[in-house]
Amino acid sequence: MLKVNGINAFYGKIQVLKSISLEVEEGSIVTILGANGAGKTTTMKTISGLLKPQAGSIQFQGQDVTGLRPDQLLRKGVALVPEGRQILSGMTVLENLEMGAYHRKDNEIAQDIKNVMERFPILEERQKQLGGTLSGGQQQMLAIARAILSKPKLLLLDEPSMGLAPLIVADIFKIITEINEAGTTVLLVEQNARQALKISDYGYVLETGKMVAEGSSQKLLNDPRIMEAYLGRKSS
Amino acid sequence: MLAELINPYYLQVASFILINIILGVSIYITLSTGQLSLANAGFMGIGAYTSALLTLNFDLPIIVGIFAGTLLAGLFGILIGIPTLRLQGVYLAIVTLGFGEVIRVIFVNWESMTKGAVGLSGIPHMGREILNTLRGFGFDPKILGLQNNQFVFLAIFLILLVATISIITFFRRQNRSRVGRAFAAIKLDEKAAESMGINITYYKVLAFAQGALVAGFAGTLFAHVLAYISPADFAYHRAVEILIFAVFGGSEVIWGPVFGALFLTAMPEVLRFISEYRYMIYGLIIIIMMAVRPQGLIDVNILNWVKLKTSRRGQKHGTSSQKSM
Amino acid sequence: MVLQVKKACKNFGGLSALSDVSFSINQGEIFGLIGPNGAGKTTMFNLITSMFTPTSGEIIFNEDNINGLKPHLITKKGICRTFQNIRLFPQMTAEENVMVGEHCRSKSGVISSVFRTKSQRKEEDRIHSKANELLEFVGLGGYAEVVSDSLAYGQQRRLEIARALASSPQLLLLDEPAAGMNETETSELFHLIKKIQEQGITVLLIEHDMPLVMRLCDRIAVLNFGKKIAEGTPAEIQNNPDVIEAYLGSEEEDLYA
Amino acid sequence: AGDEEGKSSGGAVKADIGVISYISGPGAAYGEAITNGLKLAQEEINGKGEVEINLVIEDSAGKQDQALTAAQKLMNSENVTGIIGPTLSTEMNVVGPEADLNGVPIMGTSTTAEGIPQIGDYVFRNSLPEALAIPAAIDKAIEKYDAKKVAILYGNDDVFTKSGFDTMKKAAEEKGLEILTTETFQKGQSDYNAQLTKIKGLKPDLILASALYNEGAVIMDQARKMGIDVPFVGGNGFNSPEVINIAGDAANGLIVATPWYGEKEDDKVKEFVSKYEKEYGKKPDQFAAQAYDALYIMAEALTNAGEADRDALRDALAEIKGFNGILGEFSFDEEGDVVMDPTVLVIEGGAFKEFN
Amino acid sequence: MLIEQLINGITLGSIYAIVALGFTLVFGVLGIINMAHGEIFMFGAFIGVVVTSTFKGPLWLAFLAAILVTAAMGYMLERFALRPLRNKQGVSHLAPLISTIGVSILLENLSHHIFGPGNHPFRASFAEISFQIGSITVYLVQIVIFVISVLLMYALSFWLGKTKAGKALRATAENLETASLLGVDVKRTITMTVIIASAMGGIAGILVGMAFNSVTPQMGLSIGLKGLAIIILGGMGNVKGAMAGGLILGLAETFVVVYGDSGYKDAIAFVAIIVILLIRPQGLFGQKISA
Ligand SMILES: Nc1ncnc2c1ncn2[C@@H]1O[C@H](COP(=O)(O)OP(=O)(O)OP(=O)(O)O)[C@@H](O)[C@H]1O
Ligand SMILES: Nc1ncnc2c1ncn2[C@@H]1O[C@H](COP(=O)(O)OP(=O)(O)OP(=O)(O)O)[C@@H](O)[C@H]1O
Ligand SMILES: CC(C)C[C@H](N)C(=O)O
Ligand SMILES: [Mg+2]
Ligand SMILES: [Mg+2]
Repeated sequence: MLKVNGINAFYGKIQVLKSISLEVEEGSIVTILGANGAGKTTTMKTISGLLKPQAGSIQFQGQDVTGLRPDQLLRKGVALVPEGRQILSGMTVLENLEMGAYHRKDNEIAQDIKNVMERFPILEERQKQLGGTLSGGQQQMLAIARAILSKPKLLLLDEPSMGLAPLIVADIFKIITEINEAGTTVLLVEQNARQALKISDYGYVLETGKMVAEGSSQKLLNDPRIMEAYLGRKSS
Repeated sequence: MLAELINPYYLQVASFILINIILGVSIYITLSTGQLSLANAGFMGIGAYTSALLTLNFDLPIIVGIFAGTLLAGLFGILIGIPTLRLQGVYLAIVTLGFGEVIRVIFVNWESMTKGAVGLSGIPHMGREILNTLRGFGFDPKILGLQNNQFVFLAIFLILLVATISIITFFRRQNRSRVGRAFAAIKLDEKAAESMGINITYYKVLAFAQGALVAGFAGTLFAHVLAYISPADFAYHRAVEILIFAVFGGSEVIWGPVFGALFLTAMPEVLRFISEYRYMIYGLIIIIMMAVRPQGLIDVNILNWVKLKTSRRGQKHGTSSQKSM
Repeated sequence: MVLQVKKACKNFGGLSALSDVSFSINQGEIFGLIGPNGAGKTTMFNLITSMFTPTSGEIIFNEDNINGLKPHLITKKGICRTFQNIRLFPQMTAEENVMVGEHCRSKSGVISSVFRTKSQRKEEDRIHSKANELLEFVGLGGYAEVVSDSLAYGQQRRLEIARALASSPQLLLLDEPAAGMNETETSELFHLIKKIQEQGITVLLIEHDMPLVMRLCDRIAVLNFGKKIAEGTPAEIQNNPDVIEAYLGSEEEDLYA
Repeated sequence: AGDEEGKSSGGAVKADIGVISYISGPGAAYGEAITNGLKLAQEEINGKGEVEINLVIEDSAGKQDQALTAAQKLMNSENVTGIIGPTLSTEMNVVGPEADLNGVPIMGTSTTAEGIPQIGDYVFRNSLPEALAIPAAIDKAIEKYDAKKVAILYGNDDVFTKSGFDTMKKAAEEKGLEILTTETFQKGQSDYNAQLTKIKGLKPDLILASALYNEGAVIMDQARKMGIDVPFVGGNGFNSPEVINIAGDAANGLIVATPWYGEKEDDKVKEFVSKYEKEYGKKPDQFAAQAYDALYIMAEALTNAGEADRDALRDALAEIKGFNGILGEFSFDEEGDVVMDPTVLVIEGGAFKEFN
Repeated sequence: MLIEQLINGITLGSIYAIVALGFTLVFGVLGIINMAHGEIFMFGAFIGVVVTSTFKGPLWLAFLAAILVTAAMGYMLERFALRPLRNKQGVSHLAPLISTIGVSILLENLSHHIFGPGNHPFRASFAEISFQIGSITVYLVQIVIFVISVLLMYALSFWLGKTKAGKALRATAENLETASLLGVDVKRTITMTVIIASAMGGIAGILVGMAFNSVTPQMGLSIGLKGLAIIILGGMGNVKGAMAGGLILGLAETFVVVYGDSGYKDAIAFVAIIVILLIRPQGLFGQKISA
């Protein structure tokens, strides 16, 4: 479904991505792992159109989408939950959710909003509150809920569990599997490597802008070399 | 020989450039705490009127007028700085612009004191006063081979030059110190700065008052160089012009407003030959400049580059001091 | 007793973010503050550092009531914090960030700075060397000249800690320092906080990373919906049914063993 | 002018005359009229061959500091023999002392405020001061309408209109008029209804308005629309054919005193008007006329001086007596100020007429 | 007399409000104070003069032309003075402000050259239509101005608050990146907004020309400054606030003349905002958004 081919990305003159390639099969969950600053977020930004690659190409459902703007990509079915939430802080929770469905034209929006509110009851309770005044974790939930509402074919999640309480983290992973089962393909960036690999089919490992390993999640989980080098030892 | 080199026209333009540089620095100081104050034209007016009225009505020496005008402007800076502390960004900009307008309207309406829009003329002229004083000691510009007016403008120019250099030195040093770091921290993130133990009230008011002080000082100089002032000199246009100096030149480093003022004051003079179009061109240049170099003419990178070219290493805390310039 | 929070309440309009929360922290301990999202943890930090004024209640630091004191005075008294959503001074270098942290422990003003008095130069030298020591301490030795904006996330978190330490705090408040870190980085963080404790600094920690919290903290308080539902040692907390129900969950228990 | 061109052997006196004019900015219309008048005169004068004048024109944008730098440039870089301008009295207040100090004769053609020639020996003007014009106009109006109560309206943030107001107020007080109210307006304002409504309620016999024609015309228009039909007395800045263009019928009833009357039965005047209209496509106003005469006065002084020398030019200017130009007979008094009788005009049926 | 003054105040206030709406719209979306708005307004007025007085065209044509021209100017403003600054690294937040100031200087001087300096009469027979109610004369233009301002206010607040496009606009205002991630074509949204705001400026220009028979290249500045004061007064980016602020200011200015000293008329706007902001830093109707 998604094919990334040798992309390079820069911030100013600094090259952050060096010929990254990856592939996401329709219906799967794929995880990108890597230490802080490896370039995970940059990869996500490039795929979602926030950043233009200097070289390489991106294909989505067989179409070349390299260099399209984020709104054009969204219309094709690619949605991103950005790192750091990016809530619309001056708009209410409800308006944030409505914006999630901005590009949709069907008439199930109201129903869908109700559904995500059921999933995240706090959002229903706070629907009139300004997004900016939610707690960190509440904002994270809002960001995910908002992306779900855009009904993407491919959902890009950049560290969705960051700042969430343990119970909710477990919830989030459950929700990701549910969304996936309902037919959405997911590309996931996570520090919570073990859990992420547990729910995903395939994984990539990034190191300072280069892809250094890949394989089925099972294989990565069981590869002690990788687990140690990139994910750290399981704490006692 | 000296006499041929000294053309009062160029000295006159240079004097206005220097006054404008001081004005540019005045807005830069307040900006370096992240506060955009457009009240500096008003402060300039307070300085100018105070000094002019004191020297006109009480025959005080110019130097006393300059001192009093500068201080009074600084005092107003504190008075305005405190209540406007709560305002941010555009709100602050517009309120301070409004303050300037109110000052102007007061100058216009307080006729018994200011003669209203007619303005104050016959203000003691700095250069001519110096000439007269020196004459009292038996000095004649001819001794230096100069005409009277050449001497007058040379004197003004030198005084302004010394004043400008002192002011720039003052603030460069301040920038590289604990005070400068506090300013920068407040500019970048006020809440975080406060949490790190910086008394933001104090430093913001300090910066505001310093800006007012410097603008007031420029105002006193303006009054005694032009010998005539009227409320229109301190209106919206002046406020905006000062802001343009800083942003056009680059508001991150002190050299920005300096070069901005230099360039933008000299440009209309250079463009004199196309008089009718020069303000259109002025507008166009501003637009193009912002599109091409929105950070202004001078920024940290340029300064570093210049440093690199001119000095041959051996500097201890290089980047940190360059940055805060 | 370094810090005592007595019946702290904070309302936002009709919403009660904290109600009647009390706890106290002993000299030299690492105290954990945990609870679900929106429980009021960050709000508690904001009350302690006077970013918000409490609706009611008292906060006592070293016997002094610090309610309503200006934030910078609180830092001066010896409390400093980091932020949940990193708030470094982005265009400053790492070193400069830390130097700003030393503000309240130094004193040269405009005049001495401009005239470069002897004491001012001595103070600057001292600030410099202390800043570099601190960068070394948090493991950012080589990054003094790097603009903080272009540091990686984990490094930024550590830089925030260095900056807070620069104010020589007696009590350090850390808001989710491990967020976004992988396990290797988290374990480095663990050692760093331990080292801080060894220097005699008391730590109040907000964190969702349970393994870290449980290993690090001497005592823990749990907030839920703005109320304190438990307080005790890690072992007590882990087995407290209310906490399990509200926060830890039981399904995935094996993960946090 | 350099020595070489000062006196070309036996022939014409060649001189550079500097001009400081308001060419860009809100008052550019004044500067335009002035430079037009000057250029027309220059062409004629140079055509006659007695003197050869080269005009060096600089813009001041109506600002004192720019007027000053322009003056410095003219005096020091261009070495002009004399200067015409600047346009505004404010500018003259700054430039005058400097020219005087440098010994460069300078002549205002539109500066009407008090105290201009008194700045120094080298400062002159040929523009009719408000102090002469306004009382003359008020006198005639009182006489004709038997006015007792007046309202005054003026722009208080402009030097010229404010000083015009000062003169008006003094004149009104001297004539024993009752001043019902004094209202002000500000630059760039387009709505005068509040002030006019207030004035209307007080029922004055006459409205004294110190305004530039741009604002003045609009004021009359709005006044007439709300039913105020008393006459207006205006000052120098109000005096322009443009008032009729802008306000149309509403301009009827404006009384001004002027040095310049374009409909005068005089050959010189007629010739000037027709030439001007041909050249620039509109009727000359007093500013064009005064500038035109000013250059002729300069030329005569240069001829009399016999050389392009600043001091000689000054002395020759001071000697000018009974000069006969399109403004009528003209002399300088000892201070360099104007000696002449203003004509009082009124707008009737869409044209300026002599007011009797 | 009082009623006449009331009408004067409301007319003036309605004009201020329309101008302020344009400011608010651009500020709301871009967070930029568009200093060129006053000059665009001035161009609108001039187009009106050219069509009605120079070409003797009908009034509706004047409106149409003014809307088209000012809309085009809005496009150019966005395209050449604002867009180049967007998404650029190291842009000072003051840059767009200065850039629009540059545009305002350019436009003011340009209009000197195109239309000539000084006052241009706006003669439309429509402007002469009036009613006599007792001793009071009411001009149709005055009513039209008031009605248009109220309509524009309602249209705008409905658009911003209730429609999808309006929400997209607010999202764009908050955060360009996020809005585009949510599928908003931010470039188009921004361009459209600047165009609409400018066209509103054009409408206001013609109305002023008609009501006061006065059009000059300088008219933009003074009204622009008032407009700024009003959006502050009413709370930035707040449509109803802009309307209320405009009316309050118009009435205040009128009544300063009636009961006070007209010399202070110009200062009223600013004295008012200084006082109000010291009491309510977010403006009369503004909401406080804490970070
Ligand atoms: N706006 C920017 N300008 C300059 N450099 C940047 C910028 N954003 C990121 N970088 C640099 O690019 C590199 C990759 O950053 P990126 O955010 O993609 O990492 P990441 O893998 O997502 O890390 P993390 O786990 O901390 O989120 C880092 O070295 C970072 O410092
Ligand atoms: N300025 C505010 N206005 C209104 N409500 C607020 C404000 N700040 C916080 N809240 C609310 O107060 C509650 C507590 O927020 P707080 O940020 O303290 O939570 P937290 O415990 O830190 O959560 P997290 O772990 O998600 O960061 C939340 O419900 C939040 O929505
Ligand atoms: C152009 C004129 C209106 C100038 C005016 N007469 C003055 O003395 O300033
Ligand atoms: Mg990342
Ligand atoms: Mg929190």
